[in-house]
Amino acid sequence: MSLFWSISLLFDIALVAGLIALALHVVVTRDGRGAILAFIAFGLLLGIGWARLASVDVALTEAAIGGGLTGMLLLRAHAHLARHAAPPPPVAPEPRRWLVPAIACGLVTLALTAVVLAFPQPAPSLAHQAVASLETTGLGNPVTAVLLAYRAIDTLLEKIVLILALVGVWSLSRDAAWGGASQLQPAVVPEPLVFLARVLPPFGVLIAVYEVWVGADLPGGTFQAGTILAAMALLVMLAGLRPAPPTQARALRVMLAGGPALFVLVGFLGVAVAQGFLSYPEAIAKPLIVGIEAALTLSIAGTLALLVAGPPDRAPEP
Amino acid sequence: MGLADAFTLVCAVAGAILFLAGTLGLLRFPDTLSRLHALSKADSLGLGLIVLGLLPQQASLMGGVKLICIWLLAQLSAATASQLIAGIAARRKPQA
Amino acid sequence: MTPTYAATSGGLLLVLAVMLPAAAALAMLVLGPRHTRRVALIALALGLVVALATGLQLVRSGTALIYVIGNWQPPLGIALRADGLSVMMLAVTAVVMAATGLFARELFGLDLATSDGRLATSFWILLMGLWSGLNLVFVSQDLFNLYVALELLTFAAVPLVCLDGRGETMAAALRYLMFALLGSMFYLLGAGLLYGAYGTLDIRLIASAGQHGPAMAIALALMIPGLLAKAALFPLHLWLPPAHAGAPAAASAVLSALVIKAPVFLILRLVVDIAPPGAAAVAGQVLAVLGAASILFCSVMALRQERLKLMIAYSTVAQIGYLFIVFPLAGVGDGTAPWGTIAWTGGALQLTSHALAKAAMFMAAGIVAEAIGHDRIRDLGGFGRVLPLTATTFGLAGLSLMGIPPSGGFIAKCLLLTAAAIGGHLWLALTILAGGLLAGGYVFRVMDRALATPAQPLLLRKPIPLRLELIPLVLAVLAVGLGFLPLAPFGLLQIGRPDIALVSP
Amino acid sequence: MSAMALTSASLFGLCGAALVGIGLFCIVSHPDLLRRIIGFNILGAGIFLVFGAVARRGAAMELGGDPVPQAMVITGIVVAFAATALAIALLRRLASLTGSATFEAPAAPPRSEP
Repeated sequence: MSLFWSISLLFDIALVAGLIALALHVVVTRDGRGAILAFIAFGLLLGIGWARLASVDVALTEAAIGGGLTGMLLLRAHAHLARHAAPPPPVAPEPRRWLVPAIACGLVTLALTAVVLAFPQPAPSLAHQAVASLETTGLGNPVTAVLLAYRAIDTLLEKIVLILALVGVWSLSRDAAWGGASQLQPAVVPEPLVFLARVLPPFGVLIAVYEVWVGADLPGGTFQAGTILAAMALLVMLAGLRPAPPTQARALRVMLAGGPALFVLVGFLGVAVAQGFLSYPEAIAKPLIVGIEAALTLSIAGTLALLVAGPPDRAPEP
Repeated sequence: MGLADAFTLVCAVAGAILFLAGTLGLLRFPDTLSRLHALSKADSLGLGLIVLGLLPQQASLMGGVKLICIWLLAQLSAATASQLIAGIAARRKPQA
Repeated sequence: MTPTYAATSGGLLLVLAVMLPAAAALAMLVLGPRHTRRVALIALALGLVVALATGLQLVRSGTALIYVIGNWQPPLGIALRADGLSVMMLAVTAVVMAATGLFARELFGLDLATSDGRLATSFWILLMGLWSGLNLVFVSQDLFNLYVALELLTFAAVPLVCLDGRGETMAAALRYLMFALLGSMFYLLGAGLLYGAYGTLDIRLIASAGQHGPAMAIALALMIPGLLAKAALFPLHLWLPPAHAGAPAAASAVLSALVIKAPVFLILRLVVDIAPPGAAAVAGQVLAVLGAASILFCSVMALRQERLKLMIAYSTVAQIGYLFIVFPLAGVGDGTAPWGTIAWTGGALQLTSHALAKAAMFMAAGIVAEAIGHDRIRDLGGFGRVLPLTATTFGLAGLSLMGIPPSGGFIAKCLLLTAAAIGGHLWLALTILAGGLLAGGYVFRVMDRALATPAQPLLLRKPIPLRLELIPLVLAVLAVGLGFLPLAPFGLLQIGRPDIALVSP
Repeated sequence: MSAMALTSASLFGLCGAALVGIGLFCIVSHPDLLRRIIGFNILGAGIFLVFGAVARRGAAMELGGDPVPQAMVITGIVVAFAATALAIALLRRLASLTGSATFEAPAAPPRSEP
């Protein structure tokens, strides 16, 4: 037992050291692209960290979003800035410039360390209550129950946040391009990418459906599935197999708003037939929740993919 | 420790060593193509060994199928990524 | 086990206040640009009715409204609760939102070609997002739910700043986004520490916990500065003037009048409702010093601005300062009930009258820029002759900012001054007086231009319809009218305070 | 097992504290705005790890951790991604319009005329 103990502790220490080293590398390196690559590696490593913390739901989300989609956003932004902006002036590394911030940030870390080490023992936890109430929701995965039942309003409003972010990104287009589509396809599409974009999406869709389905009882769910679908959509658009949809298309907008709209409707249905807003009738709680998750998955997939695609830059066809 | 556990241990350790070798190659080899070669060879073989080693540990058939799917998908993405990187390296070479 | 919260009748109104604008935003997305404005105006009308009904319900029952979402009791679930102060905020928000909506309809209507274009359509959707977030900030009892509310505000407010699509406003919006995100992250970090220490994020449950460890102090030390960055209190105000001055007039009105009040409201809840007395007293002192510095420094900055909108934006930072000197004046943290003091009433009145006056002022500035084509104060000589109603609006709103009788701002500052004199806070009394003088300086500078006789008469670039000028005028008259109001309605502020459950757990 | 979970939770909590400091330093001191945006993501990762430590400490009822903070982290990761996307869209537009990707460039005072 003690051998297993020390090996797993050693593994955790190595993981933490790797995370901190990568983060430091991001801060100190002069190479902008190197910093982004280090950050992507950081995201993947962090995914493993979440698995070590026994939060498989979070691990899936972090690996997909933190390592994948964010990395793609950053790399595209880096390429754009290299074309359109003057390189930032090199800053002389005078201690005057970084000493005070470094000390301040160090103090924040110290204070946090003190709090983390002084957390009460035994730790307070809502695990008991979350499990005890699972029966009413018909779910088996307590994280999904928190997201879609106990704290459903957080999830619902967070969907609105995503939509607002997308509206905000769209509002950054030129007036002429507003309502049009964004251009994702590079001038020359490498052949292997086209191959991948033909082969991978069916598997991606299958995995996404599977994630939504098992998410009710096992780790997985609407966020993870939505991210996978978004990645598939981006792959297809990058390879030029399908152009990005114009943002004024009605079908696209219905898909984006559909998930949260259904969520709101079911929420108010609860006022009439259950115990209030966002309360589900016990008999049909599980099918309702899985239905909302399915609609949300499509909305999330669309929103995330379009957030990566950025503001439209081609004028809409009349 | 049963036979299955021993098999797992041997395969996983061998896989991990291959990963280590691949990483060393990535760090030490001089040019993009040979780095790529080391990395993709070692990684696909390493992952294959680890998946193979984990197969006897699965309680259900479904678990085994999932593991093999993971290996296949990783193969697919690794192969594509290698091709893409090699393509870029080939295009850059003449200019350098 | 008795439930933490007992839902009251009318609690569903709080859900409506949050969800109605959110649903409207979704409807706008689906229906497309052509119907956006109509959906917005319907939502504004309904939202006004909801706010009115909430107020009536509160007065009739005399207790705070409570709703438990999905009937999941905290700590597992989330409760909404609106006491007198929250309901006042809901009402002010609804009034300013409705006025902004009408103003924007007229302003965007000036140019039919763009009235369903990028700027107008994005504006309406983002406005609804703002409203939903604001209402949630005023009614939520859960610290993480409040984080989501703050993010709703951030994501709706930042794109509003750069709707005109120029480089300078992009920089202003990006800077705003960075300050706002940093603020949210500090807030979230504090919330995480509190969850680790108390196993809940419900405000009532945390407040009724018996013992407080280091987590509480550190969490407050992270959350309050984070919120200060969002509230733009000196010295974290640098992002505000370019952002608020760069936004379209209708957007500046909501940003200045309402959006920065949300973090102020949250700070108030943290200090008054959660912090243990000792920490609350320290926090109150620090906040008052920063508030006083804000009043003095940013009033001087406002005096030195050459552009009207920048001047108004600096004035916002200065006026926000008054809200922070309320903490020691109301005796927060010394064991008494702050909501019974005259300083508390004065603070609430300052909040209301500033919201109305500042919205009116930004709209007036928007009309000036639209009609004359620029807002350089030096070259505005005689604008009072061509835009008499707008100049009147500016003057009336200015009365309230300066604190000259009769106006809401006068009563507010008078109450604060009295509280400072009674409590022996000489330096705060002097700050209030100096702030009033400085405000007089920057308002008169503009009024002097309005009434001046220019060498050559100002020409209007385009005709301004009467209705457009009337909307800010009504707001300014309301701000002044608050001064005639008997203070009785402010007894409303004491409804639901103290939270009874806290006194007898 | 529980003692091990506790040690591991504290370890990742401390890692979170360190990442918060590093991310914060990147945000306040780095002149390159893209790097600052990465700094926000590192800061966010640190905050989420503090939540993760809190969740892991709350392991009970055969669950590996308290599901409530875990769910909050999932919400938080998605919001952080949306923030990154908005920030990058703003930065790209800023670069297209002004040819600069920093605040340090002498910015002309904003004018209100359209």
